[in-house]
Amino acid sequence: MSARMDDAAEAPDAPRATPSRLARFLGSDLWLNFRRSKLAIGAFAVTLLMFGLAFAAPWISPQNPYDPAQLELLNSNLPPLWNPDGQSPFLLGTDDQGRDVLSAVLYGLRLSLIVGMLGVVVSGFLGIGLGLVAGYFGGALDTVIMRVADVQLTFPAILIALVVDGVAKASFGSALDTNATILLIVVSIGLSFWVQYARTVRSSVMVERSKDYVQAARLIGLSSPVIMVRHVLPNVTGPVFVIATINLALAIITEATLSFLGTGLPETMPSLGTLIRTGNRFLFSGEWWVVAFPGIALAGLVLAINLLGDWLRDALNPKLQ
Amino acid sequence: MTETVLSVRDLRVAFETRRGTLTAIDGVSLEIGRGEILGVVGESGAGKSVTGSAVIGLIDPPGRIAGGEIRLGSERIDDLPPEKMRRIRGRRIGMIFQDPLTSLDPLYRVGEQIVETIRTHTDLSAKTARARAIDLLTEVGIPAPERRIDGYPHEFSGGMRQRVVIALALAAEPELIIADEPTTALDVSVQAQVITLLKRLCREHGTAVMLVTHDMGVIAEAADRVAVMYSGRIAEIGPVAEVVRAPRHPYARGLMGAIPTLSDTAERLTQIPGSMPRLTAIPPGCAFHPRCPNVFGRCRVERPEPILVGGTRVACHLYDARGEAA
Amino acid sequence: MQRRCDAVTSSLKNALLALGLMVGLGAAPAEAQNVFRFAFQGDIKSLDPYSLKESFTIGMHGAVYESLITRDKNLKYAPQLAESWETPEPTRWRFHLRKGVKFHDGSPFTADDVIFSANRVRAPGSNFQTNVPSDAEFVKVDDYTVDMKLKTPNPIAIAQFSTWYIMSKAWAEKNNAVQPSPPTATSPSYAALHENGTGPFVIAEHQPGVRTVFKKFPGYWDKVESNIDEAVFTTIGNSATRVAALLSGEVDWIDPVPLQDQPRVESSGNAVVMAGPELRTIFLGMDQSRDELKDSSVKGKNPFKDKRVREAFYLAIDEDTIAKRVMRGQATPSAILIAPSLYDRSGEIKRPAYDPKKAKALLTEAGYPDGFTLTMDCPNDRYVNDEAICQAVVSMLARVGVKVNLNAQPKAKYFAKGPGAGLRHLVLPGRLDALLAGQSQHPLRDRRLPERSQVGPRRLESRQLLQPEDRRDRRQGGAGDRCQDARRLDQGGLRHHPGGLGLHPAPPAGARLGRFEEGHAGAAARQHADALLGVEAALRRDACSRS
Amino acid sequence: MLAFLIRRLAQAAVVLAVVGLIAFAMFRFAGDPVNQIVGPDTPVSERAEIRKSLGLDDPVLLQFGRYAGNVLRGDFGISYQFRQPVTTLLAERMPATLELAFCATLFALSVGILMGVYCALRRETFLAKLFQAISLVGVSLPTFLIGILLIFLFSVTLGWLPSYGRGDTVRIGGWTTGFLTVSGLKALILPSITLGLFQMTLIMRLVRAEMLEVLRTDYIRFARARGLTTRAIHFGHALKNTLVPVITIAGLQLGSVIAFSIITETVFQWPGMGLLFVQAVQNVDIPIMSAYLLLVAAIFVTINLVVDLLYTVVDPRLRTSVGRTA
Repeated sequence: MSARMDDAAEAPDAPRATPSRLARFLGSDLWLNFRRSKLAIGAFAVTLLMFGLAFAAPWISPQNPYDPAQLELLNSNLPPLWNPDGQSPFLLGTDDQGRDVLSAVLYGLRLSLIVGMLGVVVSGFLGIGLGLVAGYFGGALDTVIMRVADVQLTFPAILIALVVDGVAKASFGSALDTNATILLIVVSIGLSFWVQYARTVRSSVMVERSKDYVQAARLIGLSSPVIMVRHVLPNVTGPVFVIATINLALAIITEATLSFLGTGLPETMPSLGTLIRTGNRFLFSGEWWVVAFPGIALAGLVLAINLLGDWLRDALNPKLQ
Repeated sequence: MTETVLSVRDLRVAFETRRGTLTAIDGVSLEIGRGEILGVVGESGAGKSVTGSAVIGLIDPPGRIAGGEIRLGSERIDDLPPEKMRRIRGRRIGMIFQDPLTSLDPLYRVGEQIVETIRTHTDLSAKTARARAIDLLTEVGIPAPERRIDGYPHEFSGGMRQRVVIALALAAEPELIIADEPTTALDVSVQAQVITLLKRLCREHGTAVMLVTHDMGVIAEAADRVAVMYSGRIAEIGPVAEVVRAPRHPYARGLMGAIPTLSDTAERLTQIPGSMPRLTAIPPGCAFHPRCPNVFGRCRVERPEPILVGGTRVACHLYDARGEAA
Repeated sequence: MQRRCDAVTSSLKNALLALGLMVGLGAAPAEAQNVFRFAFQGDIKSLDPYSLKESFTIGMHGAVYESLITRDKNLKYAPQLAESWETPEPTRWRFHLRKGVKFHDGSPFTADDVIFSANRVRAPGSNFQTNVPSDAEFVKVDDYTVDMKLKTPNPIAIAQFSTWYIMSKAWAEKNNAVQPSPPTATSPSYAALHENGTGPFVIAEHQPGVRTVFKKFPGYWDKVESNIDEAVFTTIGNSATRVAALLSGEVDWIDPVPLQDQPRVESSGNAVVMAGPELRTIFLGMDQSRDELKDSSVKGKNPFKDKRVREAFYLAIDEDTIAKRVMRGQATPSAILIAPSLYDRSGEIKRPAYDPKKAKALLTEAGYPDGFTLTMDCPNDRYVNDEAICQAVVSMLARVGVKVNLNAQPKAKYFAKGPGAGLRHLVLPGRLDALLAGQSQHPLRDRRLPERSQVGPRRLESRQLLQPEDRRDRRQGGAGDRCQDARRLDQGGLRHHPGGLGLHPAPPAGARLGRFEEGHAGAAARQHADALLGVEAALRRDACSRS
Repeated sequence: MLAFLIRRLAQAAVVLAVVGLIAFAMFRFAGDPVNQIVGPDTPVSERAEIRKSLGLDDPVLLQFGRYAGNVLRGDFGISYQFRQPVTTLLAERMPATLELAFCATLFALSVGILMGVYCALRRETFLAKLFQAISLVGVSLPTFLIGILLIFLFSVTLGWLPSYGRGDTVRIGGWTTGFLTVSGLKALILPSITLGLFQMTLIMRLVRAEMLEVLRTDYIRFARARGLTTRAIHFGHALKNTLVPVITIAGLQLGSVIAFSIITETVFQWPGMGLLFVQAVQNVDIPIMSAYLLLVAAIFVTINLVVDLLYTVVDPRLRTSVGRTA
C-alpha cells in the first residue's frame, strides 16, 4: 500500500531517476507540499499523537476503565484535578461509576480508532473488490452491483448501520460479548461505506478497460483480471487513499453515533461515543467533564483526520497544483 | 511599416512557485502593425501562449508580468488597473482559444453569448445587439444564422464553433486579435477554412493578429511576419518569407527543416535532438545550446542578444561573431 | 421546603402527587384559558381504559374516566360514581349509583353502564381481567342500583372497585367498541383513540406519540378542584431535552427529572423538584430453578442453588454507596421487597452489612475461591439509573472475584428475554442467569393501594421476593400472615431468592415555579403512574394561590 | 424523453421492490413484536396465540407476499404500539419531517452555496479560511453533539428558542404546518440548523471545489478575454455551471436529510417520521419500521427522478442526448 502510494503520489515532474524510494518520496511534490503546509503538519501531528496515545493506553493510563474491579464507586463524579474538589490521580475527573475520565478517553480513543480503521478496511476491500468486478465484467453484474449501490445510497450510513446492528443483535441474541459487538459495528460500518470505493474503482476500470494495452493484453491471452489489478489499482490508490482517510473520520463518527444511540459499544467498555452518551446525561447538571473530554477528543481526532484527508485530496489532485 | 497596433518591449513574465521564481518569458520584444498577422511559433512550453496571455492581461497568479512594457497603440496597458484592463479585453483586444469545444459556455445559447459580449462593450439595445450578432455569424460564415443564433454550443460542429468563437472575438471590433492555436483542435480540412476566414477578416477590418501556433504550415499560410520562440525567448523574428525560406537561427532552421503543407508537424520537430529544457532548468548562456548543432564556447556562458540580420532579428552568437568578423 | 417526607405520608402523597400542584393564574391575564403543559418520558399508549395495564397510561385515563369507588386525598375509600355501598350479606355487594351524572357525550350514567363495564373488563382482550373477581355476577336492581354477587365472601373486594373505570354502554355499542381493544387488534379500535368518560376532563385532541389535549368538561357532576381549563401533554423521551423544556418554560411540569439534574433544576430559580420514594423495589434476581446457568463458567451445577453464594452476593454489594452515589441520595436501601411505607414493621428487618471479606470467604467455602463468570441482564430505560446501578453491582462483584458480563438493553429487548420482567423471570423458565428488576408491590398505577391487612394470598405470588433463607425465619413471626403465605408458596415449589440488593428509588419530578404553590408541590412524590395521578390531581385542584 | 422516463420509473420500481424485501426481511427477524403488544404478565400460551393471530408463525415467504400485497394497496398494516394504521401515523408525521427537511435543505443550500462561492472567489481571504475551518468543524462534530450544544446555548442559557417540538401548528386539510405561527417558525430554527449543518458544509465544499474547477475552464478564460465584467463571469457563467452538479448532490442530500432527521428529531423531540421510526425501533414496531424504510426509499427515488428531469432543464447538453445516455 505504502509503496504504491509513493508511486501515485509522485508528481509527474518529479525526477524519475532518483535512487531510493525514500529519496524519491522526499523529493516528491507531496512531501514538499506537506512540508510547506502548516495545517497538514499540525493535523498529522495531532493524528499521530492520538494514535500514539490510543495504542499506548494500556501502559500510560492510570486505570483500566474496562476492568470493573478497578472502579471504586466512592470516587465517582469527581471533577478534574484543577477543580478544588478534584482528587489525585484523576486528572480529568471521574464519571458516575468512579471511572477515570482520562483513562476512559485513552481507551475510548483506542476503541474508536480500531473500530474506525477496521471498518475502513472492510469497506475498502468490499468496495474495491465490487468496483473491480462491476467495472471489469460490466453487463448484468455491473448493473446489479451499481443498483445495489444506488439503493444503499438511499439511506444514510447511520441508518444502515443501525439496521445491520439491530438485525444481527436480534438474530444472535443480545448477549453478544464485547468482541462480537466490535466486530458487528465494524461490519455495519463496512457495509455502509463501500459504495464510494466501488464507484471510484469502477469508473477507473471502465476507463482503463477500453485502453489499447488492455485490449492488446487480452489478445495475447494475458489474464485480464491480473492486468486490471496491476494497472488499475495503482491509478486509483490516490483517490482511494483520500476516500479512506475521509471515511475513517466518518466511520469514527458513525461508531460514536451508534454508541450514542445506545446500539454501539456498552457502557462497561466505553468508546468515545459511549462516553459522550453517558456524559451527555450530566452535561446540563454541571458535570461537564464527563462529556467534554471525550467530546473534545472525538472532535479533535475527526478534525485532524479530516484536515489530513482534505490536504491529501488537494495535494494529490493534479488540477490543483 | 504601417501604424503599430501592439508593441511589446523586453517583456518578462515570472511565476512564483514552491520551488522559487520561474521565468516563463524573458525579454521578449515584438511589434504588430495594423492589418498584420504575426505568427508566433515554438514548441509547447516555449512561452507562446504566455506571451499572448500577457498581452491581453490574463496572466493568472502566481504568474505576473515582472518587467518590460506592453503598449496598445500608444497606451501602455501592462500596468493598468484590472477594471481598465477588462474594458480593453474584448473591446480592443480579442482572443481566440485553442479549443472551440471548451471555449463556449455550454449553458448559454451562442446568441446570448455574443449579445452579452456586444452589450458589455457598447450601448446597443438588446435588439440591435442581436441583429449585430446575426451579422457577425453571417460574416464568419455560419449558415442560417437567424436560426443558429438560438442554438447551444454543443449543437455546433467543431469548425462551426470556432467560427462562433471568432465572431465573439470580433464582436466589439477589436484592433488586435490574439489567436492562440486556433486550428490545433480542428480537423485538417476545417483548419484551412478557419485560417482563410481569419485572414479575410483581418484584411477587411484591418485587425492586427497575433497568431500563436506550433504549426509551421499555418504560419506559412497565414502570417506576414513570424517570431520563433524558444524557452521564453525570441530566437528569430522577421518576415515570414525570409524566416521560412532562409531561417538563420539554428533552432529555426531545425523547425523549418521542411515546410509541410497542411500536415502534422509535431513529428518533424522531433528532428531536433533532445527536448526543450524545463523552466526550472534553463541552461546558462543560450538556452538552445545543449541541442544546437553549431554550439561553441561562448554559447554556454553568454546569452545572445537579438541582432538585426537582413530583414530579421536573430538571437544567436553565430551572427554576432560573423558581424564582428565582417 | 420539605422534599422528602416520612415514608408513610409520602406514600399517601405519592398517590396524590399534585394535590399539591397548583397553577397560578395571574401570569398572563391576556390568556383567556389557563393552560397547563406537561411532559412525560413515555406516551399514553391507548385511550381504551382496559387496553393496557401500564401505569402512566391508565393514570392518564383517570382524568377522563371514573370508577365506582375512589380514594380520597388520604387514600381512604370514597364514593365516586357509587354514592354509597353496602354488603347486605357476605356474598352480595350493593352499590347505590349517583344520579345526574353525564358522560362526555351527554348521555346519562345508569346501572346498565356499570354492568356493561364489569363485563367488558373481564372480556377477552382486556388487560384488567383480574381486577374484577372472576366469579362475580353483576345484577341490575334498578336504574341506579347494582348488586355484585359472589360465590364466596371476599372482604377485600372493595379494594378493586377503584381499579377499573366505567364506560358508556350506548357509546361503546354505537362505535363498535363493545370488546376491549385486544393487543391483537388488526383494525384500530374507536375506543383506543377516543374517550367517553364521566370525568372532569375530556380529551379534545389525541395524537398518539405527539400530544394529547385535555379540556375541562363543563357538564361534570362534581365540583372540580382545579382552575385548569386545558392541559397539554407531550412526550419528551430525551432527558436533557425534557429538562431544557422545563427550564426554558416550554412546559410546566416534567417527569422524571434525571437525578443529576436535580440541583440544576433547584438552582435555576424558576423550577422546583418534587421527590419522594417510589413504592418500587429494585432488586437482583437470580435463577435458582435450573440445574445449570445459561452463560456461566460453572458447568454442571447452578451456583445460585447454594445459599452461601447468594449470601456472598448480598454481602458483596454496598447498597449504601449505590444509594449515595449512583442514586445521589434519592434511594433508600431496603431489606425487604415490600416498600417500607406499606409495611409498618419494615423497620424491624435489618440488612446484613456490606462485608466483601466475608463474601469472599463464603464464596471460597462454597467452592469458588476464584469466583466464576455469569451474565446479568439489565434494562437501560426502565428504572431510574438502572444501567448505572447494574454497572456498580458488576464492579462490586468483580472485587470478590465474580465476573459478570453485563447485558444492558432497552426494555423492549429485556422483556423479550422472558415472559415478563420482574420475578416471573425466575418462576418461569426464562433465559437469564441473573437480572436486575424492579417490582412495585403497590399497584399505584391502578390506584389500588392495599392496606396491610387486606393483602391477600392471591397477590402474594408477585411479591414473594424475600430475604435469604436464614433471615426469613427470623422475620416470620413479626411479619405475620404475609410471610406465612409466602412460605407456603415457597414450599409449593417456587424456589427463588433475591440477590443482595434492595433499593427504593425516589426519582424526582420537576415543576415550574410561579405556576405552582411550593408548599404543596414540595410534598408531592411520584412514580411512573404518578405522573398522571399528579396531573389529574393538579387538574382537579383549585389553585391560583398566587393571586 | 418518454423512454427515459419509463426507464427511470422501472428502475425506481426495482429499487423500491429491493428495499421492500430488505425492509421486510430485516425487521421480520429483529426482536419479538409480541412482547410489545402484551403486558409483562401475559402467560406463554396467550403469547403463542397472539403470535399465531399476527401470522408470525407462517412461512416467511407467505408473510412477505402478504406484506407486499398490502403495501401495493397502500396498506402498511397496523402499528403494534399505537393500534392505528401505519399509513395514518406516517401521514400525520410527514408534514413535520418534510417541513423540517425543507428548512434544513433551504438553509444548507443557501448558506452552503453562498459560503462556497465566497470561498472559491476569495480563496485567500481570512473569511474564506474561516468558512473552510467552520466547514471542517461542522463535518467533524457529530449531529447529536451539535444539537445538544445548540439547545444548551440557545434554549437553556439564552432562552431565545424552544428546545423541542414544533410549537403551535395550523392544520390545513390533512397538513399541519408550523410556518404560519411565530412559535412554529421559532421551533424550526434550531432543528433546521442542526439537521442542515452537515449538508451545508458538504455543499459549501462541493460548490467551492466545483467553482474552482469551473473557474479554470476555457470558457471562463474566454469570457474574461471577452472583457465581461467579473460579476457576469462569476455569477452568470461560473456559478451557473457550478450549480449543475450541485443540483444532483443537493437532491440526493434532500433525500438523506429526510433519513438523517432521525437523529435530529430524537434530540429535539420533533414529532416527525424520524422520531416515529426511532420509537418504532425501540418498540420493535415492524409495520412502522418497514413502512418508514420504504417511504424514505420512495422519497429518495422520487427526488432522484425530479433531479434527473431538472438536470435536463438546466443543462441543454442533456436535452437532446438524454434518451440515449440515461
